Amino acid sequence: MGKQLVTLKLNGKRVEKAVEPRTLLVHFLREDCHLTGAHIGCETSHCGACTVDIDGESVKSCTHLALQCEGAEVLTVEGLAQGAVLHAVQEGFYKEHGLQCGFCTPGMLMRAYRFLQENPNPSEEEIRAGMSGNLCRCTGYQNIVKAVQYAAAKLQQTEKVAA
Amino acid sequence: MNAPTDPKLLERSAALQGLGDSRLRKEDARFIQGKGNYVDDIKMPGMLHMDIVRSPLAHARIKRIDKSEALKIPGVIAVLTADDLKPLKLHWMPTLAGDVAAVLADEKVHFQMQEVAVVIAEDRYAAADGVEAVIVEYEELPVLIDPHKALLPDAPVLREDLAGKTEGAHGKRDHHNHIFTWDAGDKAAADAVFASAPVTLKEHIFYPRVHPCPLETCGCVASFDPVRGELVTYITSQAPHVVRTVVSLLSGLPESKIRIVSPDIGGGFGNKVGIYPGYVCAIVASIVLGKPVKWIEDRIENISSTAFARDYHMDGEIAATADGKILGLRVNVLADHGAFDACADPTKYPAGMFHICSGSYDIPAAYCSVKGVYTNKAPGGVAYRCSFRVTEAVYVIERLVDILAQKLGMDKAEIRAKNFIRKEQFPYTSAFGFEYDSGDYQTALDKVLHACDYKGLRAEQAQKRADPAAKTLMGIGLATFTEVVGAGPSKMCDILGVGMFDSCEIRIHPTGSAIARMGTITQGQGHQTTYAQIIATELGIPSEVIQVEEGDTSTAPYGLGTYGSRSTPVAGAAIALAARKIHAKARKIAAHLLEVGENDLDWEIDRFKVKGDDAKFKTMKDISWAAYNQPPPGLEPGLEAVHYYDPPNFTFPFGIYLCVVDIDRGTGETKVRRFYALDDCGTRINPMIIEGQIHGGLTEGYAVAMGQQMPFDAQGNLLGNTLMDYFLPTFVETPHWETDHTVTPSPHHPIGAKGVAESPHVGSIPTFTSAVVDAFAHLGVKHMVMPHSAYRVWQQLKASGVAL
Amino acid sequence: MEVKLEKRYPLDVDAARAWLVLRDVKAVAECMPGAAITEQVDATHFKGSVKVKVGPANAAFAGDIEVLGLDETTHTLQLLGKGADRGGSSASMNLAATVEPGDTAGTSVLVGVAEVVVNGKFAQFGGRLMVQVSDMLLAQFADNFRAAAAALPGPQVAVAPAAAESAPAAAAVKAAPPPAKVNEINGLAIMWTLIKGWFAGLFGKRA
Amino acid sequence: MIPPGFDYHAPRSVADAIKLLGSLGPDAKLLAGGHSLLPMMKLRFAQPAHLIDLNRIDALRGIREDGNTIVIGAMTVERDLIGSKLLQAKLPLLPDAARQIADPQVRNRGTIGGDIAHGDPGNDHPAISIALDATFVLEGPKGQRQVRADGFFQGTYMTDMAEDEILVEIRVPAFAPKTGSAYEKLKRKTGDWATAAAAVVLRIDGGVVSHARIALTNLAPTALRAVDAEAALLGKPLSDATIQDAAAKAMAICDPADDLRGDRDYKTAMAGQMVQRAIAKAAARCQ
Repeated sequence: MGKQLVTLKLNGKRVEKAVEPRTLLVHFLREDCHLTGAHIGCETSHCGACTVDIDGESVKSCTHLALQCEGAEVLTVEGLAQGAVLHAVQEGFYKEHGLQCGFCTPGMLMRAYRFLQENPNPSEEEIRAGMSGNLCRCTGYQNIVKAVQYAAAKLQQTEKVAA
Repeated sequence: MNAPTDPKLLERSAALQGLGDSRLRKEDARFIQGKGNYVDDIKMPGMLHMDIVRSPLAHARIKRIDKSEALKIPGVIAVLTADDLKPLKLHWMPTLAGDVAAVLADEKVHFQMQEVAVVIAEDRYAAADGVEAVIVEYEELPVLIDPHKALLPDAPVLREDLAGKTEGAHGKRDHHNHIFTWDAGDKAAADAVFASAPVTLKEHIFYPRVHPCPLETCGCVASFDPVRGELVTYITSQAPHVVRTVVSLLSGLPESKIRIVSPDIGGGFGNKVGIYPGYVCAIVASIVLGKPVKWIEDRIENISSTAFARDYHMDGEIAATADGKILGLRVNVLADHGAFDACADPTKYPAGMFHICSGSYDIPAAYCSVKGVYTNKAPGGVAYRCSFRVTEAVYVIERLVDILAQKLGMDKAEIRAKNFIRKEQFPYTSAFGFEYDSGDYQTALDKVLHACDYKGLRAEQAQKRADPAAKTLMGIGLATFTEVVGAGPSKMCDILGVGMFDSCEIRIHPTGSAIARMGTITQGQGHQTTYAQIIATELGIPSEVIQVEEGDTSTAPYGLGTYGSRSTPVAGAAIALAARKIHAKARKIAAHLLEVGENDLDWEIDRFKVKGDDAKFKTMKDISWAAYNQPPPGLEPGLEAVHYYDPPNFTFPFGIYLCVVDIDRGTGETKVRRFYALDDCGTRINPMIIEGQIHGGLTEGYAVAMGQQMPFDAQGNLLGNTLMDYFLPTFVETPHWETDHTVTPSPHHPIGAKGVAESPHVGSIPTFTSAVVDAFAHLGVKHMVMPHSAYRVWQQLKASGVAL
Repeated sequence: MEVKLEKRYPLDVDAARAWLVLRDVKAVAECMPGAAITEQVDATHFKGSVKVKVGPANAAFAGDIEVLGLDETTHTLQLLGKGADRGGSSASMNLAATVEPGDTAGTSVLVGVAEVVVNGKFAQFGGRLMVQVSDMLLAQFADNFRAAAAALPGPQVAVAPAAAESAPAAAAVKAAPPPAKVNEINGLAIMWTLIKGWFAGLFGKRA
Repeated sequence: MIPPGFDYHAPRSVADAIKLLGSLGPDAKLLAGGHSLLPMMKLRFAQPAHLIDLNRIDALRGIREDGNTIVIGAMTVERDLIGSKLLQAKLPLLPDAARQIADPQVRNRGTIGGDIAHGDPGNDHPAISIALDATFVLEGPKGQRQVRADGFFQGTYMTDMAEDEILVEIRVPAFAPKTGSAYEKLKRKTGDWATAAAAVVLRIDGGVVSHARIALTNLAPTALRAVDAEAALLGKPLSDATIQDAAAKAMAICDPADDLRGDRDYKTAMAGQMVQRAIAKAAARCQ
């Protein structure tokens, strides 16, 4: 049960590390790569606080092995902003008071980021369904829905401007 | 303070982002970029990891613990058991409730998942392997789960360590499983009322055991420096200063050598008030090994072993006139405290503020009695998003009032209006002796009934009830509750002998920015944003340049922490008063600079100006500089103040909540069609944050009312301790919330604020029950036991003969 | 977590032979999937172990078995088995097993009444599966038991020769080698299909 | 919650996976989406010495048409079932039901094959497969064999799949015209297993039910096919009475375990409710 090498692209940078096969992705990110944005909330894939983006899909990193990311592109909350410019979902959470203790926030942001690419113009019901893999104990979700709506509007505007 | 109307003044005032401004949160920048600093994010050189061996059994004698296999695992450094802690006298620790609790099980285990041994290893994977390799042999003992059986003569003896102790922290113990009996009110007066009242009723009202379940579990990183003899501990604590005092008392280290830091906290809700064995073991391990030791609970451990809430078995009685005027109240409670009494209440109040159970009503005679017993369950009994035992109290009175209305054939709004403490009665002293500071319940009730078209709802309900083919049952719930928060006056409230004041230290820097340090600790409430707003309004310094720091015992003044909605009522007052000390000095400096007398100055938003001459003024920025540069003769330089605030009274926020539900007659599922929450928390510091707090509290209330429970089987196995079973509603289940408010400031609070975050939890739970029961009221149902899961509600549908 | 089970397993061997197996605790234990007697302490006390494998999950218990009673007239065995895994999760079974004569000659019924108590993580997380898993374990037990009984030599003097003759030739007497004992309860699907197949026909639901 | 140590293998082909499975023996477990197996390992209920990750085998993914049969690779994730235009057109029950499984992130990893092969009575695809008359293609050292969904599930965590086999494909006949379907699932919250669920496929020709498949989730040690309930509908026009009759017949075969979701009575009653609702919904979709 020796260590195995895993090579991946993490927030745009190539990372290569030797890990125990049983290393969970969330521990790999937090312990080996020092990216502590993804949090551990339930450990049974119910809370979504550990959500990251792997090859364009939202994944709960507590139930995923680091070795399964061989060759993958992984994006975490730390890679969401472009330099000093916040991503629209980050801005939305800030502007609409979509967070309180902040513990669920990185997972929420990563899910919202991907969800809005899957569904750029969602209804409230679609947002609630699309975000239903992420738990929050503080906000009651209502402002997170608004935050996602804010980000959706902003992203669409940006697209229009670009076009 | 009168709001200015001049546009220029308005502009200046708005620039401060002071009281009443929906200022965006200062703390968000780090959280939205993954740069929060929670305990598990902390790494230290050479840090070791601790994991805990726990009891699979609820009651058993430990026959043997074999560490040898565990110690063979690569990376495992040490395994500690109670025997290792004994020489240090650390195998037991005092609880906040005057009892003792085992740090590591000493010869026997008292509840499932109790801490039996700890494994310290180089990483958390090795520690987990070590835990699995520790072999523990048990001899099973008879298990006591039902608190109603705790005081039977032949009930199993749980606490052998208390053998022969007939006196507990709260008086006489008359049975080996008896902890205390505590009462309040006037029993004779209440009994007399009940003996002669035209109408009396009695109902057993059970408030199940639940868990606060913040998304971040508990944990710590303890780091003892053997050279300096100093201990630093990062910890998930809602009360770091109290932790420091306890650690000092336990370890013998002086408080000056101990630094406790609560960094970012991922939600607390009462779960992070207690001092847990894991913390103590990590600290001991760090002291013994001379290296930093991290311990982080997993979710199962969190739900199973760290503080639960509620578990009150209440017998409520109400006496009234035939037309619904309440004459008397009696409540008898059997409280299941688990294996150790580790409730976090003010010392003199083993049932917290349960005697707020006369609610918003003018009840002439009242009495309550609470009996605490031991069972083979985890200790706790914390205030889960409420002030101490206030949720239980509000639940019992709101249920009883509903049941009384039903018995008398009265409307539940009407009976409440009839019994409200009237506006002109404030300050009002209740039969239990609380002095309610302020309130205007009728105005608030009218507002809600109007906003929801209560009459229309009742008409719709009548129509639905007349239709036998209707697929749903419609219920309307109402609660008109009053909380008691802001513990508390130190003449009444202390924790381990330390009065429940709170504190603030403010320093104004020469260039006019400021730092404030507090004895509280935010867990999502947004203190860094709101506290600054208080200072901004008091001192005319823009919120943006006011830094708020909390949670570090080495820098912050001593405070009792954040729970029981005490931050705004107590710490918020400390801030205002510290700011006023600075304000007074600033006035002296301004007078000196402007060469006028102090009385010749007017304060205006952010400056002192000479009366009658708008052109002559000094802003706070000017004054700050001068404080360090040219203070008036005889006045010491600098501009800072500390204030320790000991409140003269509690504050009494209130609310009126209305809820409409539709119950599926086929499945028992309850759909919340509408929830309208009007809160009155006095002066509103940041409406955006208040609304957010209310959404969150309502959602936690929904979770408790509709699904949360900690079911034990007869052997004491806790069933349902993962997030698969323990109900945390998602986006999909959570209802849409409507919020509203009235403002009735607290007369004794410096800025009139009362505290808000817990009201929605306290108030919503009886509202949900009221609504669910109301759906069955026409079928003669008076009360239903929480949680109102689809399964439970279906059983009622079946029993009432209306299941499809 | 406590489950009460009442089971009736028809056996295609006569009651006398079935009782020979049942009265031998070692033989009974051998029939339990994954179980073994590791030590006989005295006439009525044994030490043993059980390995249970259900799908991807494993458990290993070690413990004590005590024979509480052995009634030759009613053909009833009463025993108490108690065990724990390394972490101390425990399981116990209080079992009363009786061999009753069957409806037809050469057959019998194994009747078991058991109270099973499970503590620890198996009760906490496996609760929803407990009855189902117990059912599976006992069904495999019955099958092994049947095989063990069938492996014994047939009755020297047939209890009811006439009946025996009228029974289908292969029913009771054929001393075919028993099928291999299932040593661990596992996903051996074919075995399960066999058990389930005729079992489902005889019984609708769990008692 | 940390899983015990194991060796990790990521074969690129089914043949390699089968070879590994054969050589590593019963200590090896197949890793599909991992959302059942990894939590069991974290709880240390499962302690495999080897994990064979099937996620690198491209051949196991994808949805295609083979004549009138829809062929779904066993490692196709729920999300792809939901998004598949082919399934939406030819087997709408699958996207409809998959949407009700777990949550979006889990559906990105959770596979149809894993859900079927795990044999947990709480999983949804077993009943759905039965209702769809699906056939499973299993591949082992001796080659492939095909088994019908109806009969594949034998007990809690027990299926007709041998330890050296891998589920490679799910083959489902496309819906004939005038077929409607529905999956009705009662659950406590998102992410939960069903308290009770029913999958129904119906065809109504000339006002009369000409084809009916009814299967139940989490109401017995395995998914159940409610044959009598189907018979109660066949050859008759749908009415409240026939639907009720079918529901009663479905309830009669339920053998659920008591748990926090409810007791036997409740779950059995909910089976009836879900069957009624699914029939009504499916009937409305028969076009």
